[in-house]
Amino acid sequence: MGKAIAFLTRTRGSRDHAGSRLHWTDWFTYGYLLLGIVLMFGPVIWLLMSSFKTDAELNTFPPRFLPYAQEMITLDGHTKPLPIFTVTEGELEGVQVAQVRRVGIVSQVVKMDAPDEIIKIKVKEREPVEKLALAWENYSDLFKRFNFMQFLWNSTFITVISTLIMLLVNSMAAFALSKYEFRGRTVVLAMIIGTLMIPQTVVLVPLFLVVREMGMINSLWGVIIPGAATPTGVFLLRQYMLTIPDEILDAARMDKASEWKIYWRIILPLSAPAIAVLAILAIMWRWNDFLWPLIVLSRTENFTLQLALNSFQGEMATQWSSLLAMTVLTLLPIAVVFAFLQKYIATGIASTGGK
Amino acid sequence: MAVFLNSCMRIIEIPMLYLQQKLGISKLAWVFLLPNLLLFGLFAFLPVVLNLVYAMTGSDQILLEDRTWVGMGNYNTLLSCKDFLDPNSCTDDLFWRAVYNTLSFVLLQVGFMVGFALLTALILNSKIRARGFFRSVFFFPVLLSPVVVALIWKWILQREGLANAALEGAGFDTINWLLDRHWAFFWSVFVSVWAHMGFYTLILLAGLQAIPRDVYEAASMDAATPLRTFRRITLPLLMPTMIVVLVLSLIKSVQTFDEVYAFTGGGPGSATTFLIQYVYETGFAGMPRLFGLASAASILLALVLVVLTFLQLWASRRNANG
Amino acid sequence: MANLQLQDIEKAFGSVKVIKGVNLTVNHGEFCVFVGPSGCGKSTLLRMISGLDSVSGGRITIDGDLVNDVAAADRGLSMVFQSYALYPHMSVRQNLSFGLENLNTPRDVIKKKIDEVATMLQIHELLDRKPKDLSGGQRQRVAIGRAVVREPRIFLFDEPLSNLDAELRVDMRGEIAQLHKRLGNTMIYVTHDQVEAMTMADKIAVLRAGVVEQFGAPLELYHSPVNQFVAGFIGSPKMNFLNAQVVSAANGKVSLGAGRSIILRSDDFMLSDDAVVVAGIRPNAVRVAESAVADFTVEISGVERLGGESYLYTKTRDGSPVTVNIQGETSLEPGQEIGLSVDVEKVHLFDSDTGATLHR
Amino acid sequence: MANLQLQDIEKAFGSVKVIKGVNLTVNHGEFCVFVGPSGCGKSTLLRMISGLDSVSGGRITIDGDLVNDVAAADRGLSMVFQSYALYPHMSVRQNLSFGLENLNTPRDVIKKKIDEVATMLQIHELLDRKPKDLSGGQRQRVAIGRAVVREPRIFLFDEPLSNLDAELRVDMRGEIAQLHKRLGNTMIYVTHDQVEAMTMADKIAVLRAGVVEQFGAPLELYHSPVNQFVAGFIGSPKMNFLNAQVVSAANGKVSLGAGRSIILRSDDFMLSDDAVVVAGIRPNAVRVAESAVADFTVEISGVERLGGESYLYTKTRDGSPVTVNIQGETSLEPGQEIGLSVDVEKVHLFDSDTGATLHR
Amino acid sequence: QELRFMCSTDGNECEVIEDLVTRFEAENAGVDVIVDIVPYKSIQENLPVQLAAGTGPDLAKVTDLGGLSPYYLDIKPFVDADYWEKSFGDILNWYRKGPDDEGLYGLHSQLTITGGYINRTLFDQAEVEPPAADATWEQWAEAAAEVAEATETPHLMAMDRSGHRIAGPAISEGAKLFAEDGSPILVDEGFTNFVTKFVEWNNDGTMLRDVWAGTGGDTYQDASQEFINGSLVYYYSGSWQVGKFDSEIGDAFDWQVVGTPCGAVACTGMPGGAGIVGFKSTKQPEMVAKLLDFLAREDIYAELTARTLNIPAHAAVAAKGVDYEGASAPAAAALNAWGKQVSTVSPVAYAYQGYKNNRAMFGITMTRVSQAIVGELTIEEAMERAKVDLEQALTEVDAK
Ligand SMILES: Nc1ncnc2c1ncn2[C@@H]1O[C@H](COP(=O)(O)OP(=O)(O)OP(=O)(O)O)[C@@H](O)[C@H]1O
Ligand SMILES: Nc1ncnc2c1ncn2[C@@H]1O[C@H](COP(=O)(O)OP(=O)(O)OP(=O)(O)O)[C@@H](O)[C@H]1O
Ligand SMILES: O=P(O)(O)OC[C@H](O)CO
Ligand SMILES: [Mg+2]
Ligand SMILES: [Mg+2]
Repeated sequence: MGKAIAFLTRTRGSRDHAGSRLHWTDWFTYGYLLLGIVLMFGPVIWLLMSSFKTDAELNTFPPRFLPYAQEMITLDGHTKPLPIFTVTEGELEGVQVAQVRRVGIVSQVVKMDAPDEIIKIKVKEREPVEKLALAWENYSDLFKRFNFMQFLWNSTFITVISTLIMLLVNSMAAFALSKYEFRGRTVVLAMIIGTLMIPQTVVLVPLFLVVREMGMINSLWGVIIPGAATPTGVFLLRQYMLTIPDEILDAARMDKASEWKIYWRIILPLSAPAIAVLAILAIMWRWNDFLWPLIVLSRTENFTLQLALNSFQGEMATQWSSLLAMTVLTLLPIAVVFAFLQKYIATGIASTGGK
Repeated sequence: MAVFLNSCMRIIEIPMLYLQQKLGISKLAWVFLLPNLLLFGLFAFLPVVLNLVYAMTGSDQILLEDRTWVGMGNYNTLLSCKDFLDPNSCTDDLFWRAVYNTLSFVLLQVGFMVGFALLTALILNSKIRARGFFRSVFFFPVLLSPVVVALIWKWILQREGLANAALEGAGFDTINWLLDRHWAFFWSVFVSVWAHMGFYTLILLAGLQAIPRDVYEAASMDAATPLRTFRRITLPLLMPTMIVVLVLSLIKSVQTFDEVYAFTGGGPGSATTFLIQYVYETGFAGMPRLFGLASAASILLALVLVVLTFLQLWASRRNANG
Repeated sequence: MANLQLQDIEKAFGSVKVIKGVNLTVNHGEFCVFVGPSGCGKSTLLRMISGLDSVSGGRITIDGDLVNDVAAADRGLSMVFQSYALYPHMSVRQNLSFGLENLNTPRDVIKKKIDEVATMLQIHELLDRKPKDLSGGQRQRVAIGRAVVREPRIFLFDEPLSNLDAELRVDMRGEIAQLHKRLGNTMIYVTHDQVEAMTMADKIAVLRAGVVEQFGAPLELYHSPVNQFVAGFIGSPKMNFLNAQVVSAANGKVSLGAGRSIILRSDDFMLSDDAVVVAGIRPNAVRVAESAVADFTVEISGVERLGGESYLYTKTRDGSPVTVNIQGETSLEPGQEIGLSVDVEKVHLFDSDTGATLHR
Repeated sequence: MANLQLQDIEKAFGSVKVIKGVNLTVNHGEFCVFVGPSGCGKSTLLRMISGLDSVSGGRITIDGDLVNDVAAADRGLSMVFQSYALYPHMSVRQNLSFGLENLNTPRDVIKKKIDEVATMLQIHELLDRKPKDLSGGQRQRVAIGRAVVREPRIFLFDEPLSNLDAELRVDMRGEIAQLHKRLGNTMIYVTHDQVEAMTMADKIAVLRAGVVEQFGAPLELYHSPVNQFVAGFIGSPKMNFLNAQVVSAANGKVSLGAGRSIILRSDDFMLSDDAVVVAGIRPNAVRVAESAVADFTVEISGVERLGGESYLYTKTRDGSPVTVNIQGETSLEPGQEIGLSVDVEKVHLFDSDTGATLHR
Repeated sequence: QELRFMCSTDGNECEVIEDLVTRFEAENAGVDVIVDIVPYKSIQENLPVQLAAGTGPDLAKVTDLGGLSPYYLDIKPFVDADYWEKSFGDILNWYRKGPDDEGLYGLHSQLTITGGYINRTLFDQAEVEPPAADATWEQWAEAAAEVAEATETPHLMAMDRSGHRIAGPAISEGAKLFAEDGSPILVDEGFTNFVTKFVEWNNDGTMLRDVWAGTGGDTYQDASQEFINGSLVYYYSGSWQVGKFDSEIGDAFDWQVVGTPCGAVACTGMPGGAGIVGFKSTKQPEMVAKLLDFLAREDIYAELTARTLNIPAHAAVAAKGVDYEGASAPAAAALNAWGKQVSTVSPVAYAYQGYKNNRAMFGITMTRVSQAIVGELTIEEAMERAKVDLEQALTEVDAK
C-alpha cells in the first residue's frame, strides 16, 4: 500500500530518477488505468456503437457490441430484396437460402441458384445471416428531421455566453472572498454555500416566476443569466485562490497594479487550473442543461440541442436510436472542448518563484 | 481573442480604478462581489426565499397568490410519526423511507466517490503516459446525460445483459440485479459514483497542482514514506480543495436524483427512492402537485445538509490544525 | 526624492509585539541601511513603510503627508522582497515590465528600460524564462530588477544581494550606488552584510527586538556605538568583550579580566575606582606580542586562515573569548599560549549592567 | 560518513546544458564547499546528488554504490534547500520532527533532539509558529534545523546562512563545524561567503558554468589558483588584474601596463621576452607608496571605509581598476593621485589568452 | 397572425399534424401556425406551470385532459356545436370541468384502448389455441404458461406499469372507483381483489415481475422490448404500440390483438389518449377555434387517424371505418381489432378516464401496488395507504 501511494504521490521531479524497469507499482497504476478504460470508457464506447444500431437491433436480447443487420439479396423473379438465412437443420443444413415469406411457423425459402423453387422449412430451423452495418440513417435523419444547425447555434450561444459571464462574475466574487478581509464576508459565503443546499428541482418554479417577472421567458437570456448565477463556481474558485500566496499580490501592489489588474493579471492566470475546471464544468452544465431550458424555452426556434434530443422521449416510448445518435452528436463538441481545456489543469505553479 | 479580452479588461479597469480610489480597498471587495451578488441574489437566492414561502402554503395551484396559507402544516405532515425509525408508522411513510434510503446512500456514495476520485486524481497527476487521454477517460461519464447513463447501465444489468453474460461465462448463476433491493441499492451507488467521480477527480487534480513541488522534495529528503507523504503533506495541503469536494459531493449526493430515477425509478418498491425523487414526485410529476409539501421536504433536507456541512467543515479544519 | 518619517511606529501580530515604537527620519535622497539580528523586525518595518502591512500605532509620513491610510500602490515606492515574490506565471521580461505597464509607460520605453536593467543585472539571456527555471541568485536579480526598473520616490530593499556571489555582489553594490546617485531618491536597505552596510549607507539604523538602538553614519556607529549591542553588531569580526575593573579612575587605569592593568590614554571617565565595566576591543585592535610586552595572555582555541588574513580564536585565562585579526598568514596553531597587546586608544568601555557606552 | 563520487555528471534542462561533465570525489568525512558565480550550477549539482533531479549523464556513487536510480528518500542524505521549502502547514516543531518521525524515532528522543536543535539555532520560542509567521532568517534557521536534526550519511547545504546576520552567522558556522566534528559525516556546502568557504572547507570546488575549475584545499586555491577565474573568485576583495608584458624573461622582469617594470624574484617562467600576460595582484599585496618608490601611479576613484579597514578603488593610467586594501582608516580622497608599490612575491601571472596560471 | 402549437409525440402525430396545418394555413391566408415539437416531459410538467404563469402556447396536444381543464378555451361560440357533439359525444366530457360544464374544449386526436397482445407464432409453435374473446385472466394465464413451456419462452405475461393499465382489469373484476355520489374512492372490494391476484401473479412468475417491481414511485415502465424480442407470450398494453410493433417486430413473428380478458363483472379495457386543446390565454381565440374545427372536419380527421395509425374517436369516421393506407397488413389488422374493442369499454372506465384527478389515482395505484408486490407493504396496508393518499390529494386539490 505504502509503495502504491509512493507511486501515486511522487511528483514529476521525483519520478525522474527512476530507472526504466517497471516496478510493481507501475503495474498497479497501469492496471488501474486499464480498469478505468474498461469500466469508465467501455460503456461510452458501447454507447457510440449503439448509436449506429437500428431500434430493432437495440431491443435485441442479448445485446451485442457491434451493430449488425441482416444480409439481403435481390433475386430474379422477386421484386423486393430478400433476407438471407442459413438453414440449421434438415437436409439443407448449412445452406444459405433467401426467405420469400414467412407464414406462422413456416418459412418459405428459395435457394440462391434456384430462385423460383419454393421450399418450406420450420422457422426454428433457420438463422439469419448478418453483417456489420452502421445505421447512418440515425444520424442523417436528425438533420432531415429538424433544424439541427439552429439548435446547435442556440446551444452554443447559451453555453459560451453563460460560461463567460459565469467565469467572470464568479472569479471576481471568489477573488473578493478569498483575498480581502471585510465585514460581511462570512455572511456572503454562508449565503452562497447555503443556497447550494436547496435542490435545484424545487427552486425551478420560484425561479420560473422570477424569470417571468424579468420578461426572459422564451428568450435565450432566460437560460443564460440564471445559469451564470450558480454558487458552485464561487465556492470552487475561492477555495483554490486561498492557496495563492498573498505575497505575490503584495508584489503587484508595489508594482502599482490596481486591484482590478491584480485580479486579471495575477489571480486569474494563477488560478488557471481551477478556472479550467470550472470552465469545463460550466460548459458541460450549460450544454447538457435540460430541465431549466425545458421550462423557459417552449418555442422550436430557440430550442437547444438537449431539448431537441429529448423530444425523442414521448409519453409511451422513446426513440432510442435517434436519441443515442443525438447524444453522440451533442457529446462531440464538449469532448473537444474538454480535450483542449484539460491541458490547463496541469499548468499549476510548481514553484511560486519565491523562497 | 486574447487581444479582445485584454482590451475589455483594460476598459473595465478605468471605472474600477476610480472606484478603488473612491472607496478604498476594503470596500472595493463589494464592487468585486456586486455582479455576482446581483445575479446570484436574483436568480439563486430569491428563489430559495420564495421556496421558504411555498413551504408554508398548500393547494395544487402554482402561483403563490393562488395558494392557501397553511403555516407549519406541511412540516407537521412530514414530521408526524409514531416511531421515527419505522416509516410505516408515519403519516408520510414515503418521505421517511426516502430519508433512510438517502442516509445510507449518502454514506456509501460520498465515501466511495471521494475515495476513488482521490485515488484517480493521484494516479492521473503522477507521471504516466498519455495523461490527457486518461483524464478524458475518467471524465467522459460526467458528460453523459442522466438518461443515457441510466440506459447504459440498464443494458448492462438487465436480465440478459452484459453483467449476467459475464457471470454465466464464469459459471455462476445469473442475478436479476435490479429486482433485488440490495443489489439495486448497490448499483444505484455504483452508477452514481461512476457518473460523478470524474467531476471530483477533476477538481482534485486542479487542487493537486496548487501544492508546491518543493515541499514534496523536502519530504523525500526527510525520507518520508509515500504513505506518510500522502497523509502529512498531500492531504493537509489539499484541504482547501478537499473541502470543496467534500461539501459539494455531500450536497449533490443528498440531492441525487436524475440518473438513479432513470435507472431504477426508485425501485424495487421504494428501495432506491431518495429524497429528491420524493420531492419530485410529490411536487412535480405526480398529480396533484403537492408543491408545498415538496418545498417543506426540501427545506428539511437543506437543514440537515447545513448541519452535515458544518460538521464537515469543522472536522476538516480540526484536521488541518491538528 | 522623498523624505520619510516614522513616528512611534508600532506593530503587533496578535499579542506578539514586534515593533515597539520606532522613530526615524530618513531625509530626501538619503541611503539608509537597516541592520539588526534576524527577527528583529526589519522586514516588518519595511512592509509598514510600503503600506503592505498596516501599522498598529504611530504615524508614517512621506514628504510630510500622513500615509498611514494610503494604499501600497499609491505610495509610489518600490520594493525588493526578501522572498522575491516573483510572478510565477510571467516570464522574466514580463515580471520586469509589469510595473511599467501599470504606469502606462509606452512600449518602446519599456523595452529600453528592460534592456538597461537586464544589462545591469546580467540577466539578458534569461529574459524569456519563467522564474521556476532560474537559479536562486538569478531570481534575486530579477527581484531587484523589478524594483529598479521603475523610478519611485523611495526604494525599499530587503536583503537584495544575499544570494549573490561575491563578485556579483560587488557589481550590484556599485550599480545600486550609481542608481542612487543618478536618481537621487531615498533608499532603505536591509542587509546583513557588514561591507554593504558600511560602504553604501549614508546612515545606518541598528535595530534590536523592534527598537532602534542607534541611527547614524556608518563610521559614527563604528567608532562611537551607543552601547555594547551596537558595538558588537557593527564591525566584523565582532568586537571582543572583556570583563574589566577600573583600577584607578584618575589615571584611566583599567585592569582587564585576566591580565595586567592597561592605561587608557584618556582619563576623564566618570567612574569610581573599582567599578566593574566591560571593555570592548575590536579584533584588529589587539596584536600578538611577546609575553614581555603583552597586556594579557591567551590560549589559542582555533585558527582560521582566509588567505589574505587570519583569525585567531583565543580564550583568556578567565574564559572570555578573544578574536584576533592578523594580516596575512600565521603559523600559530590551536593550543599555543600567546601574549596579546591592546591598542589602548581603541578600547571601548561599557556599563556592565546596561551595556551603555561609557564616554570618555 | 560516506564517500561520494561524481563521474562525468551532466545535466541539461531541455536544450540548455547546465552541468557539463563534473568529476569530483568527496571523501568520507570531508567538508566540501562549492563556490561559483550565480547560476553556475551549484544547486543543480546538489539536487542531483540528493536524487531530486535525475542526471542527464554520468554516474553518482555513494560508498561505491551506484545511486543514479536510487530514490532521494533512500539515499540517506539530508539537505537545506536554497528556497527553504518548509512545510507550510506544519508548525516549526512539526517541520523539525517530521524527518525523525519518518525514521520511527521514539517520541522522547524526538523531543530531546528538537530541543537541542532549537537551542543551537536559537529558535526556541518559535517552535509553535507556522513558517509564514517567521522572519526570513528564522525560516532559514528552521530549514537548517530540519536537515541537521537527523544524522544522515551526507549533509547538503545550499547557502544555508545567506539570510542571517553576521553574529548569528558566525555562531551557526561554529555550530555546523562542531556538528561536523561530532558526527564525522560528509558535508557539501554551497556558499557565496568567502569567509565561510575559506574557514569551513576541507576542500573547495570552484565551479564555472557547469564545469569544475579547481578543486582543492582553501589555501591551495588562494595561493595557487589554476587560472585567472579561480584567482579572481577566491579572496575578497577580488584580485586585481593588470596587463603586463615580459621585459626580460631571464631576469623575471615584467612591465605592468602603466608603470615601471618590476622584477619578480623567481625567474624560471617559461616565457619568451615580450610575451603579453596578465598580472594578478591581490588588494592586500599593494601598498600606497611615495611616488619615488612606487611601482606605478593610480588615480583614486572611490574610497570605502569599513571602520577596521578601507578600500581604495583606483584606476591605472591605462584604465585598469586596482583595488587597494588598507588597514584602519585613511584620509585619502577620490581624485587624488597616489603611487602604489607591489609585493612582488605575491604577484600571479596568467596567460592572457587562456587565463591559465603561468607557473614559476 | 401566429399561433403556437405545442406538441409532443410518441410516433409521427406531430409531423402529420404539422402537415395538415399547412393546409389550414393555405385556407386561411395570413395565419401562421408553428408546431413546437417538445419532449413529453414539457407537456406533462412545464405546460401547467406556463399556463398558470400566463406564458403558455395557444394550443397544445395534451394528455392530462381533466387536469388542465381550467385553462382550456371554450370554442363553442366559434364552431358548430352540434357537429362536435354528434361526432365526439361523451369523449367531450373528458375535457370538461365537471358534469355541469357544457363547453367544447378539445379535439380527441388520439383515442387509445388498453388490451392484450399475443405472440401468435409462439402459440402456433406450441400448437395451443389462443383463448376466446370472453376468456378470463386465469385462462389466459394458463394458456400462456402452456405456450411458454412448450416453446421455452422465458416470460409468460406482462402488464405495463401504469395505473391506467391496471384499471381496466380492475374494473372488469368489479372495481367501482367512484362512490355512488361520484366522489372517487379508488379502493373497494373489486379493486382489492384484482390487486391481490395481480400481486400473486407477479410473485409466482405468471407476470413478468421486472415491470412492476423493477422500478418505484410513479415511473412508467413497459415491456414492449420483451414482447418485440419474442420472449413474452402475452403482453397487456394498449393500442398505441401498434406502430412500434409493426416496425420493430417486422417479419420476426406474428402478433395479434386480443382485447381485455374478462373479470367477474366485465371485460373492459381503459380508453385514453391525447387531444388538442386551445388555451384561454390566447390572443386569437377565434383562429384557435377555427384550427380545431378544421382538424375535426371528417376528412381531415380521417386522414389524421389513418396516417398516425390511431383509432378514431370521431363517430362518423369510426362508422365508415378507417383505411390504414400506408400500414402493413398486420398493423392494419391490429388497428381494426382495436377499433372493435371500443364498444366493449365499460362506463366506469369512461368515467375514470374523464375524471380530472385521475392521474393522482393512477400514481397512487402504481406506487402502492408496487410496494405490495415487493413486500414492503401487505396488500391490506397498501390499500389502506392508497385510500389515505387519495384523501390527502383531494384535500389539497379542494383547498382553494
Ligand atoms: N528548469 C530549468 N530550465 C532551464 N534552465 C534552468 C532550469 N533550472 C535551472 N536552470 C539554469 O541552470 C543554471 C544552474 O542553476 P543552479 O540553480 O544550479 O545555479 P546555482 O549555481 O545554484 O546559482 P545560485 O547561486 O544563483 O543559486 C542556471 O543558469 C539556471 O538558469
Ligand atoms: N504573522 C506573524 N505572527 C507573529 N509573529 C510574526 C509574524 N510575522 C513576523 N513575526 C515575527 O516578527 C518578528 C520580525 O519579523 P521580521 O520579518 O520583520 O524580521 P527581520 O528583521 O526581517 O528578520 P530577518 O533578518 O530574519 O529577515 C520576527 O520575530 C517574527 O518571528
Ligand atoms: O398511464 P399512462 O401515463 O400510460 O396514460 C395512458 C394514456 O392515457 C394512454 O393513451
Ligand atoms: Mg526579513
Ligand atoms: Mg542555487
